[in-house]
Amino acid sequence: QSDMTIAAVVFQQDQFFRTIQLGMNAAADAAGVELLEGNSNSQPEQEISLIDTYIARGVDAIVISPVSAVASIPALMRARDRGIHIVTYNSNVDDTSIPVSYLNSAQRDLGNSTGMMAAEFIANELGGEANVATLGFRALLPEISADRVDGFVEEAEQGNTLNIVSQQDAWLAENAVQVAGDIITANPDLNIIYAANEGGTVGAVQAVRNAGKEGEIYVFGVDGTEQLVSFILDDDNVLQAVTAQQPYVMGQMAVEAAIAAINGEATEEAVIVPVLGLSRTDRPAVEEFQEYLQSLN
Amino acid sequence: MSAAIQTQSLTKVYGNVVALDDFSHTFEPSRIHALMGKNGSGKSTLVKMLSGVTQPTEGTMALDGEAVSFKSPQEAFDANIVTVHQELSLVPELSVTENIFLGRLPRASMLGVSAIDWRKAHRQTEKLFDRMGLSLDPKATISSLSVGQQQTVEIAKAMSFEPTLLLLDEPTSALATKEVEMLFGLLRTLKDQGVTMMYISHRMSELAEIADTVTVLRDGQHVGSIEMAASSLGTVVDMMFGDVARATRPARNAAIPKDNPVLQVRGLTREPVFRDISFDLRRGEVLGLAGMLGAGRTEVLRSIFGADPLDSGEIVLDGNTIAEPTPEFMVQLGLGYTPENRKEVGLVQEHSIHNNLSMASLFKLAPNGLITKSAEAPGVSKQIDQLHIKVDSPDLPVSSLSGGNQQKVVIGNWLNTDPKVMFFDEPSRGVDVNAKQQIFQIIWEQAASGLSSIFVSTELEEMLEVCDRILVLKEGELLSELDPAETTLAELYTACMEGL
Amino acid sequence: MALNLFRRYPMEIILVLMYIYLSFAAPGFATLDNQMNVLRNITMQGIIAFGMTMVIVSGEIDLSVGSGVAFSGCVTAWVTGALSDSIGPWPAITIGAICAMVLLFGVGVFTGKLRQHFNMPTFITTLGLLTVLSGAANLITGGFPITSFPFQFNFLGAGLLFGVPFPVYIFAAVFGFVYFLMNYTSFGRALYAVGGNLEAARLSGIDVWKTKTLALGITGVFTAMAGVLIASQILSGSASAARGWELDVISAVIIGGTSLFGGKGTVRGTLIGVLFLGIIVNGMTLLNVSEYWQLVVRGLLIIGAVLLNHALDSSAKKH
Amino acid sequence: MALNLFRRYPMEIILVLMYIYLSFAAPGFATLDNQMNVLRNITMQGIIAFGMTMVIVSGEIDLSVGSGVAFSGCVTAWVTGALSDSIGPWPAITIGAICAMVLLFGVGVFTGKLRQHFNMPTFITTLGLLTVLSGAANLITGGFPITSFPFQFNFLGAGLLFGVPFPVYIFAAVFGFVYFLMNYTSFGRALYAVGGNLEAARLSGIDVWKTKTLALGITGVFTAMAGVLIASQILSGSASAARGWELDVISAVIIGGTSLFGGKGTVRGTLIGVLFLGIIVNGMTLLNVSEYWQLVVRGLLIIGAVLLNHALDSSAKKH
Ligand SMILES: Nc1ncnc2c1ncn2[C@@H]1O[C@H](COP(=O)(O)OP(=O)(O)OP(=O)(O)O)[C@@H](O)[C@H]1O
Ligand SMILES: Nc1ncnc2c1ncn2[C@@H]1O[C@H](COP(=O)(O)OP(=O)(O)OP(=O)(O)O)[C@@H](O)[C@H]1O
Ligand SMILES: [Mg+2]
Ligand SMILES: [Mg+2]
Repeated sequence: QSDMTIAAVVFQQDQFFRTIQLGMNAAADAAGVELLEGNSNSQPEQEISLIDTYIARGVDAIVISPVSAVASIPALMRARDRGIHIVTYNSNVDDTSIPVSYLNSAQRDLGNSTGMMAAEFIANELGGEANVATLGFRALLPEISADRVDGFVEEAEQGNTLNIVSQQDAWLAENAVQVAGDIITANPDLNIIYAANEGGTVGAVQAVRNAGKEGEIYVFGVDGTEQLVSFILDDDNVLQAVTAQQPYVMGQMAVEAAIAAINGEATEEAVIVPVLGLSRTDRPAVEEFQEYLQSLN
Repeated sequence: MSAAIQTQSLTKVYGNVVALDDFSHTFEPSRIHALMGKNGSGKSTLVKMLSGVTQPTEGTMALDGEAVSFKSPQEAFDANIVTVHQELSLVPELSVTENIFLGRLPRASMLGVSAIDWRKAHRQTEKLFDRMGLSLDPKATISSLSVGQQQTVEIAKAMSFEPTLLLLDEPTSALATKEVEMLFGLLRTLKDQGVTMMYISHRMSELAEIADTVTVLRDGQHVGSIEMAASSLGTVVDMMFGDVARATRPARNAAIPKDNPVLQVRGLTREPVFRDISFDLRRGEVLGLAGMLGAGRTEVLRSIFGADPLDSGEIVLDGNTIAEPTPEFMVQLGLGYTPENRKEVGLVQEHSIHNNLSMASLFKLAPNGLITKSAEAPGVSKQIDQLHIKVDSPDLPVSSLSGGNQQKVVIGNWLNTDPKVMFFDEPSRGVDVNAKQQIFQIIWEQAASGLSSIFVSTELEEMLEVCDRILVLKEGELLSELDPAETTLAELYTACMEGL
Repeated sequence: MALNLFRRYPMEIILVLMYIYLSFAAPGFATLDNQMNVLRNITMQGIIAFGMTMVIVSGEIDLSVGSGVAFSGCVTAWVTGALSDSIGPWPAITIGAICAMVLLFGVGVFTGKLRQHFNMPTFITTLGLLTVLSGAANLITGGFPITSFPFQFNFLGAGLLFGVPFPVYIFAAVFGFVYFLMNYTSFGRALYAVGGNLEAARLSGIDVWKTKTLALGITGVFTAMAGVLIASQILSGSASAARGWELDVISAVIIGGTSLFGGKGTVRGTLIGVLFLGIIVNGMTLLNVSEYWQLVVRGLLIIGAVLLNHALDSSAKKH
Repeated sequence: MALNLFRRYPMEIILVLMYIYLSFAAPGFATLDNQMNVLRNITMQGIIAFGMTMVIVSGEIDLSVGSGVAFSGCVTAWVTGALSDSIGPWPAITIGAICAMVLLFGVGVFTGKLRQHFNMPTFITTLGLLTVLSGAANLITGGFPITSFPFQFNFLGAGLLFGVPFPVYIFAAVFGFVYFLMNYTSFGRALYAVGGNLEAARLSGIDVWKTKTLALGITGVFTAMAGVLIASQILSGSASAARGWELDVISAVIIGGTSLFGGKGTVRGTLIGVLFLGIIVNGMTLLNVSEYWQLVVRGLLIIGAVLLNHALDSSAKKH
């Protein structure tokens, strides 16, 4: 048992961050350090309050997914100036001198990976031309949302003709069901919906099912959760592919990097946690991933 | 001598109601002018225009010969016109001092900024009370005072403006005899100082005592103005109504059985308001509960009805012994209660006359919870007919009715429950002579057909007029029982004041 | 004449005008499909809004419904997960849904009791419950959506029956039920009386607390129903569902002409309010209006609609 | 005696008890650093809460303050960005902040005018504005935080002066200002009169609409001040700041003993309420209470605190 204390901050309550927290806890338990968990609820001022509280509490390191590349700087700088080691994951601050290490699964890669699978699908199944709608989360996290959506479009366009017919925001499942449903109605000749996060993907799939457009509209998404994996394995042919991040691994590595920094060991400035494309066309890989997920719980 | 107030063709129209129609009159200075008229005749409307609360539709007003028009109450204050309105206008959460000096508390410089000087304010209030002979704590919050005390604060507030014109809209409706006398004393002093006053009241008996002139309105029309010294009350009543059929108390078959009372109350106590109250209400009787303001009459009735908790005591209603009365339960046992302040708690003002007339009988109309408008309709039209409620349509909001008619709706609401026992708490408050007589008539008719009731009024003449028997309550204790037939007004008054 | 009609049915007429405008302007708006879409989308908030109408008419408010929806979805999913293996998915779901309804009925009663015995404003109690229920939902799920439902469960929230989404039938049934309650029962009458003048109602022998408490409890049940429907739509119990719904639901009720001060309002008006909000969202999405402009337009339309109601109300009083 | 003291100062005593408990239980709680922290964290919501006290005492409510904070931060940042190059950063920031204050003052006045002329409940107007201002903030920023501030601007929201965070001075000044307003000016007393009995206040010659409108306007200015402070803390204008604050702020005011129905309340009470909420958040974070339990505990504590106030109030009336 060491006497280190590490604060871990997420900015949202969802499956992705929850899994990261699990990974963090595993790493903290393994090393015998105390882990404090906080959630900034995507709000910069709440993040500041958390960081200041952790400074007062005298933690040794803060592992954080900053709410904003710029708005999060002042408070983190205060922490760093107090000798607290900062590790960022998933999102980063513009001032890259602040974190000792930054781990992510390159947001653009997330979009790119799904985009590549979509490019193949469009070429093979749709004759190289598709009407596409996207669901993002601009109002929540503009930078990341744009990275993923643009990354998707960039790759999917390779060798194909894309008509982007609608770009909307919807990141919670029940909201996405509505928005995607409306988009489907507005665009009877829609082929593809890309959703940039987990909730959006679930909602888009359900909306296609609601509209009875299975086999006409295909969904591509982000995140590898049990539900999404089972959607891919479903034979209704709606969800085609997602790109899984490896949140558990990311959480583990982030805490390990923090411990290393506290111990004065060298850390890597930027670590890319690989993403994993999961596609209907590669069923065995999906099943293998499903088993892995089940082993985590 | 210049005229204090002159009105020229003053007219106020609300929608299609002409509240005041072409009123031209000169009110002479340094006198007390009574304004009389039945409910809805336009008295308050005239006062509201003079005090800047509403603006005339047509016509002009002049003060000491100078034309004035007030766009807000503030402008009227600036012209030294002060009003005690019909509805209490105090802020319950604030102190006596603050209510009196609302909007004009004294200031002092605090660190170079002008700030309210609270000590000075309380001192000013004390001085004012000394002058008026009142003993009230300036720091007490209004909500902790009785209605009567609140009314005196209201009048003190008006005095504090040192008005040249004082408008009093039914200042005595919540006052008992003693306070009324105190008020009249104050008014006479003010008159001697040269203040002109307008005085609205439904209490005819006060006219002779305080008024110099009487101006009578009827349905917005100016019927005439007379010198009080040279005329009689009968003249005024004639002017107000044309001819009023004065209700006469029907000869009661003396045999109100003493045994087998419908309501028995034993040892009722709720400290500190009343204690050890015991009495019987006989079948078919109109029992009076007399007392001075704050004697506890309302409290006793509310406690029996279950509206307020009891400390101890026993209630037997029609053979049922009731341990813990609640309004729901008492209503089902056949008890009804018309509260003293109908505006606040007797009616849902925004709702239709129809709904207000069937509010208390819901449980009766809908034994299994289901109800339709047509199931209520018979009861509604029955009460409108029987009580002669003047309505255009039962679907209009009850707030569109005049005070007397509203009071009848309250009574009708209860009669629809087919009550065995009714409590009438101040049913004649703020109601014109005519409506008053109609309400007494209703009470007698119901008594004749078997309803037993308890009647409370602050006006002792009414107690003598209406009741079969009178109990006197003083400071929460039952003191004596009187037979109205053998009691004079003076005796009843003494009984209430001194406990005989 | 036309003006008079407008004065009597302002929201209805605005709704029709919006329909006409969107039919021309918004691609796909006028299709049967899209209309079904709008209907399906408004069902959940609508069901709650009908209950909320009773609560607001009775002079209270319920700010906890958003979390209530999430909470009951999670409860249902959790119970289903726990019991499915032993008693089969459908009985499990049924028991889960009943649990959720009973729990939220209890929460409503709790709110009513605090109001009765401690004079606690329901605004505050339910504001606190908003947080509590959200926390509880998260504790149940542990942060992960619970995906214990069989695929067929999706029918409840998204299936079609005779070409109409299934939840729309539930929506219609709840509307009919509340309409009946408010117009043909003494409970309904009591709601208006209690909201119009509490003391007058009490002194007329109406059990005012039972009335208010029941309204809150029924709204709890409706909230739970909406939660089950949402769970069925997204085939999981999610603690983040329905965040912020309380404000939408209250907006719909007020747009429908119900007075925030109690004593006045109709469930028919609320239906209009719900449709109004539903069509705005649908129409703006179809028109591909940007997220940000949607916020601005939506807020202004809410203010405008209520303003219109009030302006007409006071002009009616003048004439 | 002790009981009597408790009856008079229930929240104060609870606050003290919480302090004592947390000093022992929560690591780091009792340090000066952490106390400064708590103070800094409550300043922004506190400043708004002081204004909100006036609004609620006057019988109204403002649900738009959360978006108002974000909006004014964005306005300030945008103006600073537009003018910095020509007139230098500090004048630009000053002009930006003034713009934000004037705009939100205007929004408050707008709300008041709708209340006056159309009898629009402020609940609804500000509910609509909540959405409108959030949309407007996003439109200004285009969704991306505006980073036009010089680094030194951070001092305003986060710097230390004599060991105390600078915003705490502003917080104290606003408290003093509102305290003075409410107790020693006719405007302040008019707030109570207007909230306690609108008609009586009107008949006493008080300009009731000016009073309410001014309270709303001042709260707008305070909201803008909080927005500028937040912008300084995060050195940018962000449209997602302060989401949901309206409910926290109102909770603090009500916990402080102000009546939601108007006419009753003190700014001293609100200070206690703000501290109470601030300490709960800080204490639970230090105790490493899980996110989800925090929600549950927080909601229950809010209900409990208000319940206590009400229970004592009614027991006081009985004795
Ligand atoms: N604000 C208003 N809107 C519409 N009608 C009104 C309004 N105020 C008064 N009225 C109507 O104007 C008429 C005169 O009312 P007013 O209050 O002056 O009567 P009053 O003589 O004071 O009666 P009371 O003795 O009952 O107080 C009544 O018919 C009343 O209904
Ligand atoms: N809730 C209460 N707590 C303490 N004292 C009260 C309360 N309610 C009334 N009182 C006091 O009890 C006494 C009796 O009041 P009550 O209202 O019954 O008198 P009343 O004879 O009906 O006179 P009126 O109705 O004309 O004011 C008064 O002194 C009053 O101030
Ligand atoms: Mg009058
Ligand atoms: Mg009385």
